[in-house]
Parts: sequence; structure tokens; C-alpha cells
Amino acid sequence: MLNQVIFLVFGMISLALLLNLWRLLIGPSLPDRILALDTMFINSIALIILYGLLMGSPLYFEAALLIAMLGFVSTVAVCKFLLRGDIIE
Amino acid sequence: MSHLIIAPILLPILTAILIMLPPIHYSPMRRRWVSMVSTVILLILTGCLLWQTQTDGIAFYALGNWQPPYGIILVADIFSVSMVCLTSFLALGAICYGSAGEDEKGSFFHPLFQFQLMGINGAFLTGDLFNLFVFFEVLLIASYGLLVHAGGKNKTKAAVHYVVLNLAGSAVFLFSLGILYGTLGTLNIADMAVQVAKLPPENLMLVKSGGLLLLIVFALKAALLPLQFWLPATYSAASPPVAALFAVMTKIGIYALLRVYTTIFGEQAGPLAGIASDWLWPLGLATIMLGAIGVLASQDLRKLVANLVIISVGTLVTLVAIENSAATSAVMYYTIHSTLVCGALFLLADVIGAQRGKAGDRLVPGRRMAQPALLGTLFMVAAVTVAGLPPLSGFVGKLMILQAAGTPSQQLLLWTIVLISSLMVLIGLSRAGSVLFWRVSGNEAGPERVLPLQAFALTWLLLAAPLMVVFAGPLTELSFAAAEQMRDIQTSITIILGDAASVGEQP
Amino acid sequence: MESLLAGCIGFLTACGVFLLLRGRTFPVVVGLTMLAYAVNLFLFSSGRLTLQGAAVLGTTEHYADPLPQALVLTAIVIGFAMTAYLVILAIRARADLGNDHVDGKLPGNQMSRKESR
Amino acid sequence: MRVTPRFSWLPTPYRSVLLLLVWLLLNQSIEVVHLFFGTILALVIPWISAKFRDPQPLIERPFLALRYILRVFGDIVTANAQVAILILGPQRKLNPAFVRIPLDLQHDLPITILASTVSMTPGTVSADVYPCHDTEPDAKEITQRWLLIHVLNLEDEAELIATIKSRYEAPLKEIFQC
Amino acid sequence: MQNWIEWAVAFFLLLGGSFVLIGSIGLTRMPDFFMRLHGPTKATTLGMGGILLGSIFYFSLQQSVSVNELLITIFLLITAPISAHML
Amino acid sequence: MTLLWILLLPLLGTLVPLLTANWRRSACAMATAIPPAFALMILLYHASAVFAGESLRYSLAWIPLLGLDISIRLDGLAFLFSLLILGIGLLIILYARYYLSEQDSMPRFYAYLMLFMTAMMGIVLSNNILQLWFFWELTSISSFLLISYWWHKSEARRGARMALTVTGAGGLCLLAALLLLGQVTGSYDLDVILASGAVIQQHSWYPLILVLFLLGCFTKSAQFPFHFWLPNAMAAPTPVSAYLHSATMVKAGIFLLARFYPAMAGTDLWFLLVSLTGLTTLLVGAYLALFKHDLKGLLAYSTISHLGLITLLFGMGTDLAAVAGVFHIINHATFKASLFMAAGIIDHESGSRDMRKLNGLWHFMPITATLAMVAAAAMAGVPLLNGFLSKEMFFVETLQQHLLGSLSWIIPVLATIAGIFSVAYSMRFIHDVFFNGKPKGLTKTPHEPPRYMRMPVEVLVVLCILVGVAPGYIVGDLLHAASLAVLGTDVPEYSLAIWHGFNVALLMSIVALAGGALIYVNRKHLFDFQNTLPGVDAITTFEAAMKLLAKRCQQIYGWLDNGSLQRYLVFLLMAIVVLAGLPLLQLDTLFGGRPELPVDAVNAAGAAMLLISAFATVVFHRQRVVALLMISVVGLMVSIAFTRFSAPDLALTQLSVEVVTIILLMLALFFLPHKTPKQSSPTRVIRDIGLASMVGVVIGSISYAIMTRPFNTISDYFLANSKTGGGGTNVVNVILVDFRGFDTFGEIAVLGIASLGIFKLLTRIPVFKPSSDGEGRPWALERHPVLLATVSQSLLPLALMVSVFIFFRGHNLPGGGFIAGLVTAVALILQYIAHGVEWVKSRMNVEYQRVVAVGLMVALVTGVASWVFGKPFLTSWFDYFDIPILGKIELASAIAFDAGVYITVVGSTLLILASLGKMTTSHRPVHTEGI
Ligand code: NA
Ligand code: NA
Repeated sequence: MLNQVIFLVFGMISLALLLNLWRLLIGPSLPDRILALDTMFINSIALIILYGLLMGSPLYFEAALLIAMLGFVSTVAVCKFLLRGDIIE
Repeated sequence: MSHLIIAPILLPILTAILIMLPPIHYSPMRRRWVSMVSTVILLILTGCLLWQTQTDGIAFYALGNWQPPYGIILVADIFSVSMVCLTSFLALGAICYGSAGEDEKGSFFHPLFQFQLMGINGAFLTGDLFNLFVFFEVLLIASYGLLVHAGGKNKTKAAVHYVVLNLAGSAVFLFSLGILYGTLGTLNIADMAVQVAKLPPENLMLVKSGGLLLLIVFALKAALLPLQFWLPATYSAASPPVAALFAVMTKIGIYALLRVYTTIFGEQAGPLAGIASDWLWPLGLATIMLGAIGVLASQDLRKLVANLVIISVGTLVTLVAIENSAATSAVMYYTIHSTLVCGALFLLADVIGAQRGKAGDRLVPGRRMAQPALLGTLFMVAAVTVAGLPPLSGFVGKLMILQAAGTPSQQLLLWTIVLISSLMVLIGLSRAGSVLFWRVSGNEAGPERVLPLQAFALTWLLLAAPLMVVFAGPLTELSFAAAEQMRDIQTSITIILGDAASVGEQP
Repeated sequence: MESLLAGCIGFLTACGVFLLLRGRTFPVVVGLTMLAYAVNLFLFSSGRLTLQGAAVLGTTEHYADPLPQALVLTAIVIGFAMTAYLVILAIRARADLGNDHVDGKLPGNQMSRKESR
Repeated sequence: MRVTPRFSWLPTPYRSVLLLLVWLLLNQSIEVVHLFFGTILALVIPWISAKFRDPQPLIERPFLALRYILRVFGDIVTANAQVAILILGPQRKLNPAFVRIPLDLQHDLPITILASTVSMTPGTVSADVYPCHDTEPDAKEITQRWLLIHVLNLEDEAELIATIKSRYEAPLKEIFQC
Repeated sequence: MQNWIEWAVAFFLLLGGSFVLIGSIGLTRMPDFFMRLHGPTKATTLGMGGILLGSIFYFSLQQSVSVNELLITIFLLITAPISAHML
Repeated sequence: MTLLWILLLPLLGTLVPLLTANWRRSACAMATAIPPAFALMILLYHASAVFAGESLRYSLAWIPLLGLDISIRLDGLAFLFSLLILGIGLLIILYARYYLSEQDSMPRFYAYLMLFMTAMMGIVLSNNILQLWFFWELTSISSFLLISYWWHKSEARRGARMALTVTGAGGLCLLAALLLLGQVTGSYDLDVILASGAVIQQHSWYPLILVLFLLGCFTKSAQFPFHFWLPNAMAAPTPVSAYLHSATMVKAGIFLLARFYPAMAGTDLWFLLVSLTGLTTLLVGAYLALFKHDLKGLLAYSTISHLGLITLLFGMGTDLAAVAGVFHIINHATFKASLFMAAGIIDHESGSRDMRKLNGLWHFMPITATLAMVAAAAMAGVPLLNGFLSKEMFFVETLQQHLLGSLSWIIPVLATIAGIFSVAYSMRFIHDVFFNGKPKGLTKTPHEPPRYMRMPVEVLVVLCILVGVAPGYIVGDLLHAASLAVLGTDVPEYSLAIWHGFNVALLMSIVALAGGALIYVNRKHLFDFQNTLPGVDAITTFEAAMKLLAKRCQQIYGWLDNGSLQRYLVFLLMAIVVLAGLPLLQLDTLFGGRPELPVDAVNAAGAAMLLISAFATVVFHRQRVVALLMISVVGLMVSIAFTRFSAPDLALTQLSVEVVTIILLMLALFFLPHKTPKQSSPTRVIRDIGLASMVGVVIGSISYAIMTRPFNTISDYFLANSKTGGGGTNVVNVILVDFRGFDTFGEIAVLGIASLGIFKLLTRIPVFKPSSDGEGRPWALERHPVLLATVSQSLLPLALMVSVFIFFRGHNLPGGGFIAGLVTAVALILQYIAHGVEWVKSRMNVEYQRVVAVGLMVALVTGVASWVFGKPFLTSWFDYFDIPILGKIELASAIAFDAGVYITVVGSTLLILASLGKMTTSHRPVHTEGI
């Protein structure tokens, strides 16, 4: 039973990712795209966690953790670029 | 096992690190002297290593004590060690020249220079294909840094081309590594030779495409037609001591070609034996001609020298394509000769340019030189050497090349091309020399003089030309020994992988 | 699965190559990055594909080939260093030469409308 | 309010506790060895990174803080439910708007927490805090700061402002005693 | 007992998955930028929470209690609003 | 051994003038003369033996592997030439002492001269043909130096370069010929080669060898059509001409003909080529000589014609002809050298060499005039002078040959005609210079030269007379020995009598004398006729040819290399397609039999996203920020793929590198245009698409072929030994820090070097700060948003904690120093972003390059530490310790190494990003080393 559920959720998240990608492609504004990318990062955390579940191994946890920690930084960098052009000043 | 084998890699990086740290970091003088002294030590150590290799034969150094084929090994045979010696000899000249003031025209000259030495020596010594990739990257990234030393539009422009091309080249290298590992299941060059020998037929063609991709990588490094276009701009733009050191970089490509195609794809490789030669032979000859044309086309001395480098590359590649010991030994002697003289010429072009005022090293009438006798003599020596005329080292190289030719048809082609090209070089050099030294306008010379360190560097490099003739006997014997050793794959494999491994049996 | 991955590798390579052949430094950088992805996947795939076989002893019974992974790791790091250098070089070239064309000069037809800085 | 820590060797006690917790979470065990190293790290790391911390008001009422957190969690759940409905429901009924909220808080940390909370909770996203230090040359003299929030579906502005101030800002003032 | 946990896992996973999906739908569907902002910032937080809880339960049923997924939640709670705010 | 000294002494002689440079001129000249004088003595000491028909040998191994030995052979021919070279050389030294003016650098001249002398001696003495070539080329070089001695004169420069080019080309042909000879005979030893004439002449390569060989000789000896360089070499100081162009250099080719006579001569081809070339040269030279107004020009062409004469003699192939040739070598050397010196004296004392100006010098310099006239008479072949004898022999030989079958009578006729002309120009040399009225427009009034300047001429003229009067006594033995050496076998009967009775040859001589007189008297008409002919100036033609060559080369080069990176890349990529693609064509099936893994929907979706985002990157590549977002999706998908295919370490690394790269590119984009203008033409785009897809197809298929093939690898060893040998369960990490730690060592070196290089690039960069972004919106005012600032502060300790965790678990679980380092670096960069440089610098003022150095040092020291235990570099060590309360703890050297990695990564990443970030601030990176 659980596996079916996992695959179902897999499907949901993949769909979500595809929707994000769609937003990323159509934009229209740059902030839209950045938001979409940020969301993709977060959703991919879910994806990785699910992989972990599927393979029943906790080895992939760090990957998720890293995305949670660093994905945010890259988003911030892009936002800063949008706001100021100069990221470090 | 003797740690001497790894010294040529560790000493430079240690020096580089020390130069970056206090207290040495603070004063230019300290940086210079540490760099120079360390290079002298390096030269001595490599000399000892050569002696040891000559007496004890092939030796390998298993890093982390992980035995081949599992661990990375460094292999010291006469050829590789001689190349390392050559590098440190050249480096000493270049560093001394640089220490005359060029080094302060930008940051981190000496560290980058030492890192580059580390990379070059590593590339010569390693016996592992992926490790070769790593050392290629080390020497490349260092060369990127050195290329832009002292700044300037030309340097930047040349650097962009150089870097992009080499990044593409690295990608190709990784592709071919992937193919070779995916089919042979190993990375150790000797072990690859063994695996190739017992390769199942359905994998032959894959291995072939992998092996030929390597050809692209090394041809790019060696500046073989049609991948040589980056060289003239890069070498003529680079700061003189850097250009002098670069003179050995193309030779690494040649060395890699030789190493890979004589070992992995040697006679034992059955259907894959000598897959590269069909390409190397014509391309090499074409490269020679192109270089000769370039020599006559050059508008300034640096470009001319760069094209001389290209000629030497073409010659060496052609020799690599002739798969016999005579040719291989010719490769060794000619490599040493051409590297040193081209390095010297790059330095010479700089001092000449400096004394000719705003004419620089362009082949146009210019200001009278302050030291025409000194520079003229040095130029004459260099020119005679590089043109392959007696009484300097070039002619020995030329004799070895002409005697190395294999079949009569090869011989005819090779001789024609080599002789014609050397005539063109003779014409080009006599033209350049007479314009630079004899077509003087005005009588007053400028204030520039050759500094002691520069003079030392020039003489140091040019001294090799006569010495290589005087000691041509032992040198040729050494190179023949090196060639024999390199071509005797079975022995080296037995030394590296033990008696069990053999390239004899077929599946 | 193999065919799928191979297809992706091929496509990434093609995209990378196409961008590599553009005239300006930035697309070239992007192209090389893309090519690097392709290369890494290629090198990785030379160890064959394995599901649920992370090469951590005691976590599974059949392990993926760890060697290509290690090689790719090295390749990634080196690739990063190289890309970084190229990017800065691009900046330097733009500053020195006044444009961001890979040849340092805009092709003839463009000379007229030279980019403003 | 208090800015300077009680002990110099322990600049941020709550942060250290958090770090120890994180370490144990990471290692997923409470063995002695992990406790040992965790404690060391939990003491050393704040001490190292102390320089990178502008003086901020310290938590005075930990239990209040705990309650606040729980409340926010609850709100998040409800907020998500509501937003989900709004998203899936027809859009023309929505009435998005920007709202400025005058702040009693003056310090960065509490304001940050408030803003984050607002972003997490029903139909609101905090967009900007102004005036900021850069626009005002003499940043110290800022008396009144505003929080600009975007509301997905605004019914009554005044009520919304009141809720936020009472439900979130007030407890924060309590916690930090400012 | 076992069964009970399995149900919980399934429930949380489904909950999380659907919220993630809803958030992304919002991102796609909403007419203007600031409205799109709402979807991800919230839905994803809860969605992630759900999935992480699911995984916590799952691994607890696999081996000893596993709670380190909480960390991810902490990070997300700290960082998610910032990205929203910066935009 | 003494033989070697004959060669070594002149070599040492090159140093003498340089060492004695600041002595008095005479002293310097004297000192310079000593070594060759000694050499001459040694030579003469061997005379008796040589005349007895012996040939003395000495040999010394030099480069045995190439068959190049120092090998000397002193036989009659060598003796004869050595005598000429040393003897005339000494006279030249004396002569030059007075000829050279104060401002000419005499030491330089003498040094070149001695070098040349050495080279010539080397040629004539060598018994190894490679050694012979060695010295042959040396003559080209040293003659280049001598001819260009007055380099400020353009004709000197040009003449020298022309001579070098022609003789150099010849030298290369000769080299080829000699190497082929060596291959044919299996030895480069002259003795062997001379002994195996039959073998050579039967060999199929003989024609090729002969042609190349003769090209070498003829270029050197200025034989038609390669004669043109010689007259232009007259720009050299007269001593040089006197030496090179009478006795030595030009005779080198002749010497070679004589030397290889036994090996090469005797075939029809030889006859044809050599004799006809000689004949043509003889005629052309004799004819043109008459019309030269320049004294030296006249002598130059007469030299050409006499060389032709000798060549013709050797071409005839009869033994007697050879003897005559040898004899004429001697005679020509003597009278031509003296004539050149006389001409030099005239030039020196009257300031001109133009025979239209020079007239009636008899009144000014009677003695010199007499000497010159005698020598000229010898040249003309007047009886009782040496020239007469050899010319007689020549005429006799022309009468006895049958080269052209029934037309053979033409040769003596032409010979006579040539004789006529040589008489004519000799008469002109005498009459037009010393008589024929008064000098016209000379700058100074001519007078006799200094006593010792004339002496060399006197000596040579006396020799001419003596030989002419009593040939047998003077040159008999010498000639015999030389001829013996040339012929190898026994010398035929010949008499050196002055009077052979009244015969056809004598008649020919008389005709020549009479006809010459006649022609000279009516030279007016001939000159007019000659002036109507179009005159070709060799030098301008040559220069034009050289210029054209250079121009063509430039065209070819420019056409090949247009300086466009795209073209270079296209070559590279085509190479990939060809070299990697062709083998695939021979691969019958890609699929290798290894079963494929099943594809599920999720992977399909992932692949789809990968492809879409990659494609989008290409599509949006002109809007750079968007392209950046797209490619980071690609990166994300790649790392997810890594997770999917059981490579957690890769996923972690890819992710963290991803983030750093994005920050880097964002930083960079500030300094670059945000949009790429549309540039490529459609055709170019199509070409690129085509090329790209070809490369993609090749790579894709290869990767599929590999993935579906079974294979066995060394990796099993790593899996087996990771725990026991490396002390870690995460095999990937153990490979990185232990099995292949050396790669990682190089890898962090690369990272460190890159950061240094980047710092270097950023110093002294001319920067600029765009006031608005691509769309032209002004930047927001808020520098550091409050929320970001606060959160980033609280995030830092967490990040540090996590990186410590990742670092330590790396050895046994995914993670490790590299990833930990990147996490730390990113956390710190976040501080820069959130608070700015000023804020961070005030809290953490570190020079990151030091950090890099320290990191590398840690790794290096860890590696070297294993030497202490007598183990190779980077040998790992680990052990488990039981600590009371804490329990079992593992310590491993790998951890120290990984620490080095960690530090290096942090240092490099910060050095790269921070330096770039600081560009817009007051803390821009500058070259501060030279403190
Ligand atoms: Na590592
Ligand atoms: Na900045």
C-alpha cells in the first residue's frame, strides 16, 4: 500500500515541478521566474526525501538539507542582483 | 622505494606555498631568491633522479602505498625523467630572467610559476591516465594565470582564446577517459595496455574512438594542425619568461602522444596497434609546412619564434608517427634542443625589442641597439641552432630526424618537407637578423641594457646548444636507451604490474 | 533507462556545443557549464547505472561503481575552478577591450554600433 | 530590554541550546560522545561567530516564546487550508491589496520575526520594512517604522491591522521586553 | 501498531504532496506576481512539513526513531519568508 | 694526432684576434697569423709522406650512433687544398692588416676569417662525409659573416643573404645526397664510399644522389645557372673576395667533384651533367666578364668561367682531364688571388674600382701594375706563365673527348671561343686600367701601397712565373700526389713540359690570343650590342623573389588563420565528430547486451525537465539572467539524477558547486552586458546546429554503447579494501582521500591556483559601475534588507554546525571536506551579501590567499608525514581508540588531509567571490605584493 502512495506523491511532486518549470519558462517578469526557481528548489527537496523513502536509506537526507540551506542563498543572490545589480557592496 | 621520484612535484608546490606565506611573502627579493634557489635544488634533484633511473632502470612510486593498477603511480623511466630535467633546466633560465624585474609586474608570479612546474613535472611522471588529466589541469590553470601576467590588451585577448579552447579540450579528455574506463575498467596506463591486448572484439571500436579522442586532446596541447591556431597569438603575447616556459608545454602534448600511443596502443594492441599514426603522419608534415610559412609570414620576432615552435611540433609529431626506436630517440634529443633554443629566443626577442625603442621586435628598421655585439652574437647562436646548421645542436637533431625515416616513401616525403622547411627557416631568420641588427636608423642608442640576471638566463639556455653538440655522443646514446626502454612495453609492464601481467595472450 | 540517460547526455552536449559556438563570452561560459554537465554525466555513466546501490558499505548488497563517482567529483571541482577563471577573464576582457566578443573585437558589420559601456 | 549577555563566555545561551539540539538531530543520537562534542561545538561556534552578530535584544520570557511558536504553527496550518481554498477557488472573487502597518517594535530581530510570521500566516505576505537604514542617513533616529504587507484577499483593513498587532506584535514585545 | 504507522505515513505524505501541488498550482494560476507569491510561501511550507513528517514516521518504523528531517523544516521556516520578502 | 692539430690550430686561431683585440694592429695580425703558420708547418712536415703516395688518417669517435666521427684523411688532394687554404690564408692576413681601415674592426674580421679557414680545412681534411657536411655548412655561415662584414652597406647585406640562401640550399641538397650515399654504402666513412663506386653507380638511387650531390657542388662553385650569387658577393672587403672567391670557398665545390671522383664519376649521366654545366659556365662567365666595368666584377665573372673550365675538365671523365683540372686549380688559385689583391690595392689607393674612371695607373703605381699585368697574362694563358700550361692541357683534352659523339668537335671550338674572351677581358684588365689615357674623376691621386701590402701579390706572381717556367720542379710532386688521390688508381702519363711541339692545342692558344686582341680592339661595337640586350640584375630579382615569397606566405597564413575563436572551435569539434564518429560506423550494434533498467514516469518527468530546461537555456541565451535561471534548473536536475543513480556524494557536491556558481555568475553579470545582441547569420546558426547535433549524437551513442556493455573493473578492489585499508565505509570518499588522494591533492591545487589567477586578473582592472540594470530601471536604494541581515546572522552558526557535521561524517557517509568547505564558504558569502564588505571586513580581516596556502600546506604535510614511517606520499593511517566515557573513536590521517581540502576550499571560494565582490567597493584587490 505504502509504495503506491509514495508513487502517487511522486507523481504529484513531479507535476508540481513541471508547473514550476512552466512558470519559469513563461515568466513574464524576472521575479516570477526567480520565485518559480525557488519553488522548484523546495519541491525538489520533497522529491529527494521521497527517494530516500523509496530506497529506504537515509543517505539522501543531506542532499535535501543542503538544498534547504543553500538554495535559499542562491535565490537571495539573484534577488539582490535584481534589487541592486551589485550583490556584494 | 625512493621518494626522489615525487620530489619534482612536491618541491615546486612547497615553494609556491612558502612564497605565499609570511615571512617570504613580504619582500620581492625573498620571493625571487626562494624561487630561484628552489629551482636550482629541483635541477639537482632531477639530475640525481636521472642518474638513478639510468643506472637502476624503470622505477615506479605507488602513492598512498596502493599498488598498481589500483592506486596512482608515478613512473620514472629515462624519457620521462629527462623531460623533467629539461623542464627544470629551462625553468631556471626563465625564473632568473623573470627575477630581473618582470616578476613584479603582477601578483603571484613566482607561486604560479612554481605551480606550473608542479603541473608539468606531474604530467611527465604520472603513470595514471586520470592523474594525467589532473596534472594537465594544474599546469593549464597555472598557465592561464601566468599568461595574463603584466597585463595588456593582447594578453587578455589571447587568454580568452587559449582558455576557452583548453576548456573544450579538457571536456574531450574527460569524454575519452569515460570511454576508456567504461571499456577497459582501469586507469593505470600500463594496465590499460594489458587490457587492450585482451579486448573482446565488440569493444574494439569503442576503445578506438576513445583513443582517438585522446589524440585531439594531446594535439591541442601540442599545437598540431588544425588545432595550432591558438599558439602564435598566445606565445607572442605572453610575458617573456612565461613564453620561455611555455616552450616546454607543447612538448607535453608530444610526450603524452608518444606515451599513450606507444604503450596503450603499441604492438601488443593487435587491431588497435598504432591507430594514431595514420593521422599523425600527414598532420605532422602539414604542421611543419605551416610553421615554415608562418616563419616567412611573421612581422615580428616573437611571432616568428612562435612559428618556429610550431615547426618543432610538426617535426616531433611526424617522428612520433614513425614508430621505431630511431625516431623515438630523435624525439627526445630534438625536444630538448628545440625547447631550450625556443625558450632562449623568446627571452632574446624581449631584450632586442627593449633596446630597439618603439620599433620593438617588429621586423622594421629601428633604433641602434646599445649592445649590438652581445645581442648579435646571442641571436646568431640561437639562429644557427634553430635553423639546424652546424656547429650547434640543431644539426645533430636534423641528422637524427633524417636518419629516423622509416620506409623509402616516408623518407622521401619527410626529407623533402624537412629540408624545404629548414631552407625557409634559414631565409626567414637571415631576413629577420639583417633587419633587426643591420637596418638601424639614427645613431644614438637608448638607455636600456641587458641586466646581469637576464644575461645569465640567456647564456644559460643558449649554452646548451654547443654543449649538446660536444656531448652529442652520450646524449644520443641516452636517447636511444630511452627509446628502447619506452618501446619495450612488456618489460615495463612486468616491472609495474608484476610477472603475472602480460600483453602476450589474446582471448 | 540507459537510452534515456544517453539521450539526455547527447542533448546536453549538443546544447553546450551550440552555446560554445556563440560569439560573446557569456553564452560561451554558459555553454561550457552545460558541456561540463554532459561530461560529468557521461563519465559517471561509464560506471554503469545502479539503483539503490550507494557505495556506502553495509547499506546495500550490490554497490554502484564508486570510482567514476570519485572521478566525477574531481572533475566537478576542477570544472568549477576553470569556469570561475573564465568568467573573471570575460570581465577583464570586457574591461580591457571594450566589448564582450570572444575575439575582443566586434565583427565588421557591428563595428558601427559599438556597445556602450 | 537587555542587549549584553549574562556571561561573556556564553554570548547567546538559547542559540547554544539550539545548536546542541541541531547536532543531536544531525547525528540522530544522544550518545555520550555526541553530547560531548555537541556541547563543545555549541559553545565554540557561537563564540567564533559572535563577531558576526549585531547586538540584538535577548529573549526574556522563554515560555512566552514557546507559546508564540505553537500559536504560529497552528496559524500556519489554518492559513494553508485557507490559501489552498483561495487558490483552487474562483479568482475574480479575490481582492488583493497592500496594507501598511505602523510598528511599535524598533529592533531588527523582533521585526524580522514579525515579518516572517506575517508571511507564514493567513493570506498575508510581508513585502517591505521601511524606512530602512540606508535611505535614512542617521539610522539611529528612526522613531516610526512601517511594515508593508500584501493581502491576498482583503476584507477589513483596520481589523487586519488590529489582529496582527495584538496577535503577534504584542507577544513579541513581551518576549523581548522592548 | 505497524499498520497504524503506515497509515500515518501515507496520510502525511498525501497531505504534503497535495499541498506542494496546490502551492505550485497557485504559482501557475494566480493573475499577478504578488498573488502568486502566496502560493509557494505557505503551501510549500506545510507541504514540506507533511512530507517530512511522513518520512520521520517511515524511518521510525524502519529503524530507531529518526527526527533529523525536523532540521529541514527549521531551515525552511527560517529561509522561506526571506525569499518571499526579497522579491 | 698532429693531423688533428692542422684542424684545431685555425679553430683556436678564431679566439686569438678576439683576445688580442686591444693590441696594436700589427701585433694583432701577427698573433692571428701564428696558428695557421704552425698548421702549415705541420702540413709541410707530412709532405714527404704524402708525396710518397701515402694517405694519412686520424679518427676519433664523436657521435657513433649517427655515424658521425671526427675523422681526418690527409692525402694528395687534401694536402694540395690545405696548402692553398693555409698559404693564401696567411698572405690574406698580412694583406688585410693594411687593407682594413682604422674604423673597421680588425679582430672581428680576423675571427671570421679564421673561422672560415677552419671550415675549409675541415672540408678538405675530412674522411667522414657527415663531418664534411658539417664543415661545408660552416663555410656558408662564416662566408655570410665575411661578406656582410660591412653590414651598413645594403649591397653587402643583400649579397651576403643571397650567398647564404643559394649555398644553404645547396648544402641541404648535399646533405640529402650524402645521407643517401651513407644508406647505399652502409657507411659514412669516406674510404668505404670511395671504394664502393660500383655499388653506388649500380644503385637505383644513383641518379637522385648524383643530382643532389651536383646541386651542392654547383651552387657552391657558382656554376651556371647558380653563378649569380658570386658577383654580388663582391660587396665583401677585397681580402675576403681574394680568399673566398679565388682559392677556397668556390673551390669547395670543385674539391667535392674531385674528392668523389672515384665514387661518382664515370657514368654518362655524370659526363652529361658535369661537362655541359662546366662548358656553359665557361662560356657565359668569359663572355660576361668582358662587359663588367667594376674590376672585381670582371674578376668575379672570370672566376666563374675558370671554375666552369675546371668543372668541364672533371666532367670529361678521362684521367688526364682530371689531372689537368687539378693543375688548373693550383694555377687559378695563384693568379686569381693575386689579381684580386691587386684590384684591392688599386681600389684602396685610388678610391675606385670603376674601369671607366681608372686609366693610366702605370704612371702612379708601376710595380703594382707590373705584378697585375703578369698575373693577368697568366689568366689569359700567355706562355711561360702557369695559366698557359693548364690551359694547353685543357685544349688537348677538349680535342680528345668524344662526349657528343659526331658533334664532339663543337667542344674545342667553344673552348677556343671562351679562350678568346678570356684573353679579351684580361687585356681589358691590363689596358683599360694601367694605360688608356689619364684617370677620370678619381677622389684621390693613386700611389703605390705600403710595402707589406704588396708583398702577398709579389709572392703569388713569382709563383705564377716559377710554375710557368719550371713546372716540374715546383709542382710536379704535388700535382702527382693530388692526381693520385683524385683518381684513386695509378696516375696516367703526362708531361709538364713547356713546349710540346707545334700542335693543334698550341694553335688554339694562338687563335685565342689573336682573337682576344682583335675583339678587345673593336670592343666598342660589342659593348653597344651588349647594351641593347635587356640586363637582368640578379640582386633585385632575388630581393623581389624573396618579397613575393613573404607576401604569398602572409596571404596563405592570413587565409588559414582569421583570428576567430569560433573557427578554431569548429575545427576542434569536427575533429571530435570525425575521430570518435568514424569508429562507430564500424560498430555493428550499439546495444551491448547488458539489460536496461526500466523507465518509470518520475524519471521520465525528470528527463523531460532536464531536456526542457537545457533547451530553454539555449533559447533564452540572449537574456542572460533568464539563461542563468534555466541552467541552474539543469544543474538541479543533474544532481537529482545523481541521487537517483546512487551517487549521494555527487549530488551534494553538484548542489553546493551549483549555488557557488550562480552567485559567481550573478556577481559577474554586473560587469557584463545583460543582453546578448543578435549576431550570428542564419547560415552560421544552421551550421552550428548541425555541428552541435552531430557531436551530440556521437557522444550520446557512445555513452549508450558503454552503458549497455558488461565490464569488469578495478573498483571491486576499492569496495573490498575501503573499510579494512582506508578505514572508511563511504567508498567514494575513501577513494578521494586515500586510494586516489593524489588526484584530490592536484584538484585542490587547481582550485587554489585558480583563485590566485583570478585575484591576479582582478588587480588593476579598469572597472565601471552601471547605474541601472539591463531594463534601465534605477537600482533600489535599500542596500541590506533588514530581514536578510538578521536571518543571515542567525543562519551562520547553524551552517557552521552543519559543515562540521558533514566534514566528520564524510569518511563513513556522504559528505567530506570539500562539501563542508563549500557550505562554510557560502554561509560566509551570505554575510557579504547581507551586510556588505565593510561590515564583514571589520569583523573578519583575513587575507584569503594565506588561507589557501595554509590549506595546501596542511594537505602537503599530511602527505609527507607518511615518509616518517618509511611509507610513500599520502599513505593513510587510522586506528580506533577507546576513551573512557566517550567510547570508541576513530582517528585517521585522511581526516587531516580532508581538513587541508576544507581549508583550501573555503579560502579559494572566498578569495574568488569576495575579490569579485570587492571590485565595486573601496577594498578593490590590488597588487600589494611588492611592499
Ligand atoms: Na574530499
Ligand atoms: Na560588489
